[in-house]
Amino acid sequence: MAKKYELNEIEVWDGNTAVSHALRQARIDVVAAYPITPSTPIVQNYSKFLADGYIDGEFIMVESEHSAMSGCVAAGAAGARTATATSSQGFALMVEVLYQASGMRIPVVLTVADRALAAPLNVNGDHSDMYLGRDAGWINLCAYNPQEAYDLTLMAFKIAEDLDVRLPAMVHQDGFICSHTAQNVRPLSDAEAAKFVGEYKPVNSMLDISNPVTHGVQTEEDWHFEHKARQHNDLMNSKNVIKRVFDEFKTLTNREYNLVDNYKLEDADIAIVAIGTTVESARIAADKLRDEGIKAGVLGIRVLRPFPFEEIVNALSNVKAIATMDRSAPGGTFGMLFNEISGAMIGSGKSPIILNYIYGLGGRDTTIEQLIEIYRQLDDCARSNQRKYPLQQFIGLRGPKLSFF
Amino acid sequence: MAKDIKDLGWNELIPGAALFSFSEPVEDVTEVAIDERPYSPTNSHEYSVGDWRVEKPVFNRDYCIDCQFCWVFCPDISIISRDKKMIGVDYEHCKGCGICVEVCPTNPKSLLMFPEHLENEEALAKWPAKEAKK
Amino acid sequence: MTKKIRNLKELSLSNDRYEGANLMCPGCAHNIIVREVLNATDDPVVVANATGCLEVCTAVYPKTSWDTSWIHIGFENAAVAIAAVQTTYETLKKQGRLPKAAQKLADEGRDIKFVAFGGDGGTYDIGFQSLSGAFERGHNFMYVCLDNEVYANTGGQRSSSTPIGASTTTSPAGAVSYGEKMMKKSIVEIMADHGAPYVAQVSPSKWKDMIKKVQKGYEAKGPVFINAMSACTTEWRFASEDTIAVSDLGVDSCMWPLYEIINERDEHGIIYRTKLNITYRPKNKIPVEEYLAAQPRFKHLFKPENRHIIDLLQKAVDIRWENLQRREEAGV
Amino acid sequence: MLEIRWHSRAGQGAVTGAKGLADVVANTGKYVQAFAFYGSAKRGAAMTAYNRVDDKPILNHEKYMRPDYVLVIDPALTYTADITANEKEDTKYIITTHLSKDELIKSQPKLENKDVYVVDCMKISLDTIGRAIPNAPMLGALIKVSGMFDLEYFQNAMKRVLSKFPQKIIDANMAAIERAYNEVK
Repeated sequence: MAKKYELNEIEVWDGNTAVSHALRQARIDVVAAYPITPSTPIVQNYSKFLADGYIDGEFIMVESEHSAMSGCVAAGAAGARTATATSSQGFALMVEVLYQASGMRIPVVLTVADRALAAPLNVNGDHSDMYLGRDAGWINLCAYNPQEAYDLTLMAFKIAEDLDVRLPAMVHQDGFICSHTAQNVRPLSDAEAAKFVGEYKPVNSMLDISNPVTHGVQTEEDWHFEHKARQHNDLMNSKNVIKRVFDEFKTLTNREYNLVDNYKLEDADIAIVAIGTTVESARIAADKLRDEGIKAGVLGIRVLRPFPFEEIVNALSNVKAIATMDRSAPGGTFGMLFNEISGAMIGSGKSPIILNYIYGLGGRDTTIEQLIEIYRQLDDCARSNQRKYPLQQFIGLRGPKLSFF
Repeated sequence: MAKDIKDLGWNELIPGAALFSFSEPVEDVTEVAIDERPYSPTNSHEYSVGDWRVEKPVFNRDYCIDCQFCWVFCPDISIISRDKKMIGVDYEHCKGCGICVEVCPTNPKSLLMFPEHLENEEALAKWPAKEAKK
Repeated sequence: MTKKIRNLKELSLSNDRYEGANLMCPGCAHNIIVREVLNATDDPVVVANATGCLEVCTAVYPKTSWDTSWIHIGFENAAVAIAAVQTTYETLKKQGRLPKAAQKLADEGRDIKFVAFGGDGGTYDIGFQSLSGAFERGHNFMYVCLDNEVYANTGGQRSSSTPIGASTTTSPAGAVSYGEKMMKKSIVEIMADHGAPYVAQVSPSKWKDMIKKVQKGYEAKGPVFINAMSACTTEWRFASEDTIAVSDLGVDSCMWPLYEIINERDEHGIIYRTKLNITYRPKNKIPVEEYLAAQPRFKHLFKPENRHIIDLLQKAVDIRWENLQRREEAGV
Repeated sequence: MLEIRWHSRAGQGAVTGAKGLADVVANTGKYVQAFAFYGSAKRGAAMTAYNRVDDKPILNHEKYMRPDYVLVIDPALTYTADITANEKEDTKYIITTHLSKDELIKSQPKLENKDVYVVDCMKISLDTIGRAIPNAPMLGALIKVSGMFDLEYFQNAMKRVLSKFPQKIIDANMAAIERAYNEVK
């Protein structure tokens, strides 16, 4: 029986430490993992907890991220609660198996310290890996600070393992900017956390030898479409379970989570839409604009998948100009948020001015000053009801200004 | 399963496309003979590949010594053997590869390939005599 | 619990856990191997399968040919998949959370046996990293390579198991080529060098030898590697009824020698002795040519300009056979 | 908001120092942030670490900082690193050196007319801890210069932060903190 870990009411934890404690408290049966910057400390801490007697389950230090995710999928099929952590190139190596996990409906929890993708090689934070996995059929939860990384990791198990969901879930945090930044975190006690997450409920376990099960079949044109439709349907409907778990968590901790994180949007004329730590920095910028009488707000994407279509449209319905902030090289088109926010607004008959800002690649600092400048451009557009700037701009870039359309 | 599988809509599928071998629990499958198992409709045992054959093996009890070579080398679990005795060929699962005939050591062979359309009685009537040692 | 199998009649009492009406080619050796592996024990078995012929032909929705739990994830991860399933078994057993039926059999000393099947593509090539990692970590499972020396599932491309001189779809024989240029990779020795307690090469045609080795594999503590010759009627291009005959030619020519390597380990896992045993000695070691002649994939080697490859193969086989005997004698 | 920038070499404990300080401050009911700039450089490379302290939750995730305090824990960095970057009018500098304040400013003229404090964290850490890990003495100097906490309160708080270490190491760190507290000028 695992030892109880004594925690303070307030801990000063970086995002990785926070996540590793959430994994410890979730009483995972099998963690299969491979180290990669900046998520490495998560698995290091986890193995230290194991070495010190705080964990009952098993830790398999495998030889690649591909094997890490494969091990989690197989252990999950065998009836284990499983989780792992990764970043960047490791995430890329996992991608094949991410699709297997969701298609086989194994509720693996993957904690991601988001990082740029090579080439050129870069160990710092951006959302390239998150964007690479966004169509993999996983639930995607996004944290902006260490407290949220901890909270969302605990909630991820409860959401993913719900019998109406049974889909894998990722918890994202910005590499270094969150994963290596220590801030105040209020943890749950081990007992509270375990009670909240609950006992693991195996479904179609391979080890139930009286009822042999075949996992990972082949389906061809006669069946593949129906299975993918079922999977998509269940992912779309997982919204209800996510909301329920957010509510239960609020009852327990008084910390509130929503599918989208709205900041001063009720009366906003202009808004920044972002993911990750930038959501919080943007609130500071919004407040500075509000000091000048400009009605600025921030929409943070808390749940990237399933995509919170109605919530986004509701929150932005009266906004005149929107900045969609993509921290990933767009690779020949607009950033993902631009496309998806535009689609959501147009699909609901709205036509605000929407601009796309590519920022912060490879950990490039994103300053309050830059965010203020984005609001000023939005304000300019909103006042004149005219799009006065290119649709896509790169910000914080050395050299001549880069923009398109 | 009440409905035939092929009539199921996307909303009726088992998430993850898991398939089950049996329709009720079988505590120790090695204790339960093939004829007595509660196969699920999704077990390939419930299907037939008999139409793959061009020729079929016909079994002649008269010459069989129950050596079980045909049983062990059959790739398709189509040699029916019970209590160490060879009983016959499962034509639902036999693909007509002919291995059983090749490995049969008796003289004449107790399994021989015949055209698919020929009745087994006719085949047995045509059984060749013992071959002289070469 | 080791099943007593003194003769074929006793083996034939086994209730198969692998089903017909799968979609494998008529005469496929994979099926024969799978049956022998599963029927060698009465303990519960759980299987992982790499992508390949066996996988795509036995689990095509909505049909399964497995009467035992089975998982397929990808081409390159069968070893880690079975290792993780086995790890789950260990931890749930320790925590007292095994499903009832598994717990009951475990109490009777009949722990689940964990087996992975992969073709030579999934084993020698794309799955080698996962396999090597799982062996290094020492998980308790048996990996069975269904070695048909070619990517049969995708239409007959060469693998690192393809023998020199074979014509495949990516190393075809032609006006200026005798086919595959490389010697076959020595997977058995490579796996033995991981320190695995038991490694063996088998042929399904020598059923008794094979069953005995598989049983030793089930008994061993740690990762076990079995390399099974899987004569492929489609890609080796022989008639479907000749699977067993061609396999025997492979064994009797010593192209496919039957042997085992045992790393005897103390309680700390230190190997204090490595033993190699040749488990089958052909009464008459037939020329390699006879084995090659039975398979049209080697047909072009009989042209005068390619005969030197036959000589080369014979030489390689003779040297290897000699070396195996020397290792056996020396007890290393 | 109070902002602090540490200049250090990787391995000298600036990150641990920044996190230890954050830990102590957090337990006074304040909100903290501690982070560092990492590259792929290994032990010995110049690096910077940062603290933010505020009475309300810290939402600012920019790396850009106008520090209230600049802590230099490796003597050579006074000359090789851009320690006055983004300084404010009243930025305070606490610098590890064996020199007197006047000698230091003479050797590094860009510190002229600035609020400079000196302390020999290297010697103190070698004398007390036995290794050149100047983070703990720098914390003692910071506490004195900033008046953030009284010495005893801070020492007791640090004892809790260090509680997983052997008593000998805790004692040595306490001695280092105290000496720097008393010696910083």
